[in-house]
Amino acid sequence: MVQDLLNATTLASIYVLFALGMSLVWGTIGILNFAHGSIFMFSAFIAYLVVQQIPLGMPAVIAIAMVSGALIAVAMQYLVFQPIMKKAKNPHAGELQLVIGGIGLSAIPISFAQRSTLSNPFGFSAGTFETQAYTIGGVIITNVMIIILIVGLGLGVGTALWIRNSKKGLALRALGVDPEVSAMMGIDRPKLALATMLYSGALAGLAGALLTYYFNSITSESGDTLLLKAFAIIILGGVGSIFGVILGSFILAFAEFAVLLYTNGSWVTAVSFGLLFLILLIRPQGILGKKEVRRT
Amino acid sequence: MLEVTDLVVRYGPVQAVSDMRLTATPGQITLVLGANGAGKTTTLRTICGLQRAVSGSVTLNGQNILGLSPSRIVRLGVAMVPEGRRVFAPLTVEDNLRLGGYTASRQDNDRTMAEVYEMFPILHERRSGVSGLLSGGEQQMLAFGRALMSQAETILMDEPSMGLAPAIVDSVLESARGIADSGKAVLMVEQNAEAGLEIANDVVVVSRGEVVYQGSAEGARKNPELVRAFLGDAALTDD
Amino acid sequence: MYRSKKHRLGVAAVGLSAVLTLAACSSGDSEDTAATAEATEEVVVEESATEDTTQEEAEAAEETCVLPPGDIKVVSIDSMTGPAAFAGILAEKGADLALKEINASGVLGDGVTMSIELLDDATSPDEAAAQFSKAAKDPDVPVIMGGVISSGAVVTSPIAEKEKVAVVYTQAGSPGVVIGDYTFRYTPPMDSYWGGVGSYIEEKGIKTMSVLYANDNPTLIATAETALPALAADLGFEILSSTGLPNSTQDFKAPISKILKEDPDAVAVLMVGAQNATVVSQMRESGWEAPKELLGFAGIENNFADIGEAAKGVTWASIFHVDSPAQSTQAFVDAVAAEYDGEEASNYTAERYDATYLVANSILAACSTDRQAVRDAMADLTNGSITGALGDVTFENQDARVAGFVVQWDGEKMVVLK
Amino acid sequence: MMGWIDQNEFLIGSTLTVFLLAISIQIPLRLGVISFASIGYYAIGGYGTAILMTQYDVSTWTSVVVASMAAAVVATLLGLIISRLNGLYLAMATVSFSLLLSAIAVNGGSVTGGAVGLFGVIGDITIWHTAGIAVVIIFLVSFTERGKLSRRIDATREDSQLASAMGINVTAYRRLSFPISGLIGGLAGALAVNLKTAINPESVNFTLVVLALTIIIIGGQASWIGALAGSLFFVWLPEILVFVGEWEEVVYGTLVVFAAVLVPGGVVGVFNDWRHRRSVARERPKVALLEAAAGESDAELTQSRSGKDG
Repeated sequence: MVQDLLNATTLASIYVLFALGMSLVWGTIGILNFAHGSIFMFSAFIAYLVVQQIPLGMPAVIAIAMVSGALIAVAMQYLVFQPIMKKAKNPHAGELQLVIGGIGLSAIPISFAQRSTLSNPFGFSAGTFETQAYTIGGVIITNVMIIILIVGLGLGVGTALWIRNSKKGLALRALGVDPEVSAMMGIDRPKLALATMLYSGALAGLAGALLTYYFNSITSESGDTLLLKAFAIIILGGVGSIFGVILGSFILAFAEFAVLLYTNGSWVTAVSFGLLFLILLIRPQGILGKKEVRRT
Repeated sequence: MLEVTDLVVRYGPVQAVSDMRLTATPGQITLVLGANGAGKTTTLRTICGLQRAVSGSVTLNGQNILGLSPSRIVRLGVAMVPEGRRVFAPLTVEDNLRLGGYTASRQDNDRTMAEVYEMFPILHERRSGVSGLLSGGEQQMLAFGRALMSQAETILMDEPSMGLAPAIVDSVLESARGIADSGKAVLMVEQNAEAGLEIANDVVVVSRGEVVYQGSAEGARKNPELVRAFLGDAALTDD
Repeated sequence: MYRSKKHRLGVAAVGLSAVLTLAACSSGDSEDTAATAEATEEVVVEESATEDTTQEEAEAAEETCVLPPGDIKVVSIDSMTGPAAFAGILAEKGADLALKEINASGVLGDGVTMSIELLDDATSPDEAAAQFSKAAKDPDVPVIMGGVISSGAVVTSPIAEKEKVAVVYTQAGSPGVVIGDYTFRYTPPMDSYWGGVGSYIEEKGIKTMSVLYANDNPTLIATAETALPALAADLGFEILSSTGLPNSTQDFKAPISKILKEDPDAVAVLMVGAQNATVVSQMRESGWEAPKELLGFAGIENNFADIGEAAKGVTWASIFHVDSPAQSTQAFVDAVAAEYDGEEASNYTAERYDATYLVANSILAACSTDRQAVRDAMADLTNGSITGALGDVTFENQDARVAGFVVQWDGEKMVVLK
Repeated sequence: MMGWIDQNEFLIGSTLTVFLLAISIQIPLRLGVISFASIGYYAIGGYGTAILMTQYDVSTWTSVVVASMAAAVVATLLGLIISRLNGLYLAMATVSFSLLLSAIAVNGGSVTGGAVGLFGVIGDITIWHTAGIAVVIIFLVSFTERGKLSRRIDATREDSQLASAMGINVTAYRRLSFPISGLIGGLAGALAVNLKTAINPESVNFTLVVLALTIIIIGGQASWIGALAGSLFFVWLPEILVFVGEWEEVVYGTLVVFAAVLVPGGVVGVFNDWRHRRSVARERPKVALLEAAAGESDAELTQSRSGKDG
């Protein structure tokens, strides 16, 4: 039982890492980034390519993935999302345009990685990091799990507190409510958007590297799976709420875990969509979301 | 001092503002009157950088600000109280004020926030409450306070009385007068000509994007027929 | 009619891999097979052996069958991009190699060559169908080779039946693929040979088993839901639980936890792609070590490169192995190594290589590029046993069957257990 | 010509069914409802037809009609229960509705054929029938793109509050869009399963959601011509891109990105903008009046409305 709770918490931390950046970007600068999964995968892929050449340890691999993720995200923002936002006639048209731009973008790295790996799984086995399992009171925990728990929950709570208490965090929340009035307040939206994308990309890279360590290998398509779950998590918790991401991640992870433990498992995909559908019917603003949040 | 000269703004092929001329002077309220669609809001939006102009100039104390980004313009000292107040509804009153002071220093913020609370005690009372739950009048006060927080010397107000109960309109416009009296230059767009003229120093009447009358508010008050003629004319296009 | 070409084929194959000869000669009787098996060892013997059996007939036929000079265009639809590209690209290497051998041998006749127009379905059923229907409506295409994805094959098979053109698939292990006279499959469905691990199960004294399978992959479903229960009934072991998971599952801690509580002797892992590596390594992290067993399925080795040591001891049944004792397989393995820079041959390459020979042999046997004649010849050829890169292959209703090997991952590669 | 049609029957058939699916998404979209439930309707139409034809030996056309009607009924119910939502929230709810149906398809046992799906759906619908149905739907849809109805639809989308003020029953319009969308989406699925003879969960998953969305946005949201242009483009793109071989996906992604950034109105939008500019230039005086009437904050609306008036 303790083991199951620990495992489910680890899964929740993974979800937090992935969904955090996505929620931040959607809830503040209003970009529902369909390419987030691609950034996640491709950052890990770049780290994999480097590790194939030079056997590196975990910190270096994570650093490479984070820098890659940040650069890809910034490039996407600069080349695609920002121009779309600038041109959008109204926020509603812009929203869809951004989604489409993200869809197009996501196809590119996936295709490159597929070509290169022939869709075979890839991982960091060429690196120097070794997974170690420890047994404490009958509960098995690995060093990767410990890192994921600390990093995932730490970054989740840290980001949430930062958004809640810092000046820039306040500015981001304001952007999420009303970009135009935010601009009247002197908030430089394009600059802040670029910074947010950079952070979100770095988080995606971090998640990519840690997940590859945790699962031992991922494939070019791994990001898409998480993307759909992240939608559920973000809406579950409430768009724009970072604590909501943590809550949503836990709910989804524990719900999936319960389904897998107590049923024959085949309905597990339906859990995320079912939860998503249900929450939208009952409480569309999400569990922690505020009703007035403008971005719909 | 804010000066707008020969401003032309278009939405695609539609000319929204043509040859607009305005001035806003410290300590004074310049009232812009005109029917719906006359180009008033567009003018304000252009001044604070939200809308691009085709030609003309907007200067602040002689320095050109036309074409700068909104955030740059706030820093130079022009703040906006937008139409419909548009407070950040899910955020607290205090967070709204802090956002108003986004470009200002911490000391300025602390000082101005105290002043705002003094001016609008109700805001202090509800400072940790969600601003979306304030009444219309309270939200308007918050929008004023938010603009003041930026330390801007010029404040643009877009229809501050819109949607408010008649009883509150007077007190809101009184506050606007108070802001001007504290030395700010106020450029106010109003539909409620009568109430607006009570507090304004100068008045500009626009119709179909053009200035059709310009003069002192006092003069207009003394000769209401004059203004009504223009407003009536402009109002006709509404149908 | 098709028998008449035996002689030509036999002679031509001398300088070649034995596959062509064997495929053509083995029209079903065991004597033929025995003779040709001998033949692979010694070229001279082989030639005479072939002549012995069919000399008269062959000589008579020699005169009658001459394919008109020119290029015979066969269309191949395969997944060269997209998630199934790893299989498609390897498969096409087999087709290319076979084609090169066939054309170099001149076996098709003077001035007759065969070529393959390769169309990429991008792992999309719709694209597969679009290309297939185009090829099927082109009367100049005598026969089609079909792609690796089942979801594409179930759509293209009715087109083949409707347009009356033979199609040979490799992979595409789903039901609904081999549906009539014109559909052939050169990859045995996994559930037909998975039972090969039965001996291993008995040897290890496995009494209880838990199964983890991908519930959205037809092949793996069939293996988990049909082949395994049948095997369990046969050998008398018990399946404690069978957990079907969708391909979106990434973390397997929950089902693993469930299985650990059941404490079976063996766990069968029948997942897709990277999931296998994750399951196996998470099992190991949870302390699943010998004598507890892990069983897998054909092709699982492609996912083990990154977990290496953790997958050591995973055992499964495979239709192909480079260390297979079969002469024909060894000839093929050498040919692949020679052609592709020392590359190790894979099952995908082997299947398509054999399928390409089947196509060429059918055209030769029919002595025509007429669709109906080619399909009839192919039906006749697959009526018996064909020996090739996959070793001895028989067919059940135009669907391949092989005995298979029990193989195991030794930490770096797969090795044959027996 | 006939030879070419014969050879490309599958692609033409795909274009038509994808077009119907796109129309099914476009109808609510024109009212400002971003709904991907059409994928679910498509699944209901497709699976319904396949189940009726292969398991109950119902005739082809009866199956198609019954399955499409079933999709319309489900759509109506869905429209009622998610009527509170709008924007991307509604989009998400409809995506999850569609993917839930896909999960049901996987777990449906012998009824849906599980992961293998259903195959051997051989009916007597030809490409000409499909084309005929598409033409009828184009004919009906084109009615909504002209005159008063078109203006009402545009107003509902661009500014629902203003539309309500103008006396348009926004809720009724939006609610009505669901059964219509459901019927057309179900029809698309029913015809597609007859074309492909098979249906499986993979063919109604998230990829189809993405494809449908890109078709509408790239083609153009405002008119059936946009849906048709998008369908043609995306169904035939792989054919056109054969020469780029393995880089097809990269080229596809890049094209989509370019379209999203450079032509927000879609391919058809570009054409309309050009036509629009010409008509506006001719109608300048009228425009100014209308602009003043509509209020400057709604300049966009004014612009499109005046363009159509002129």
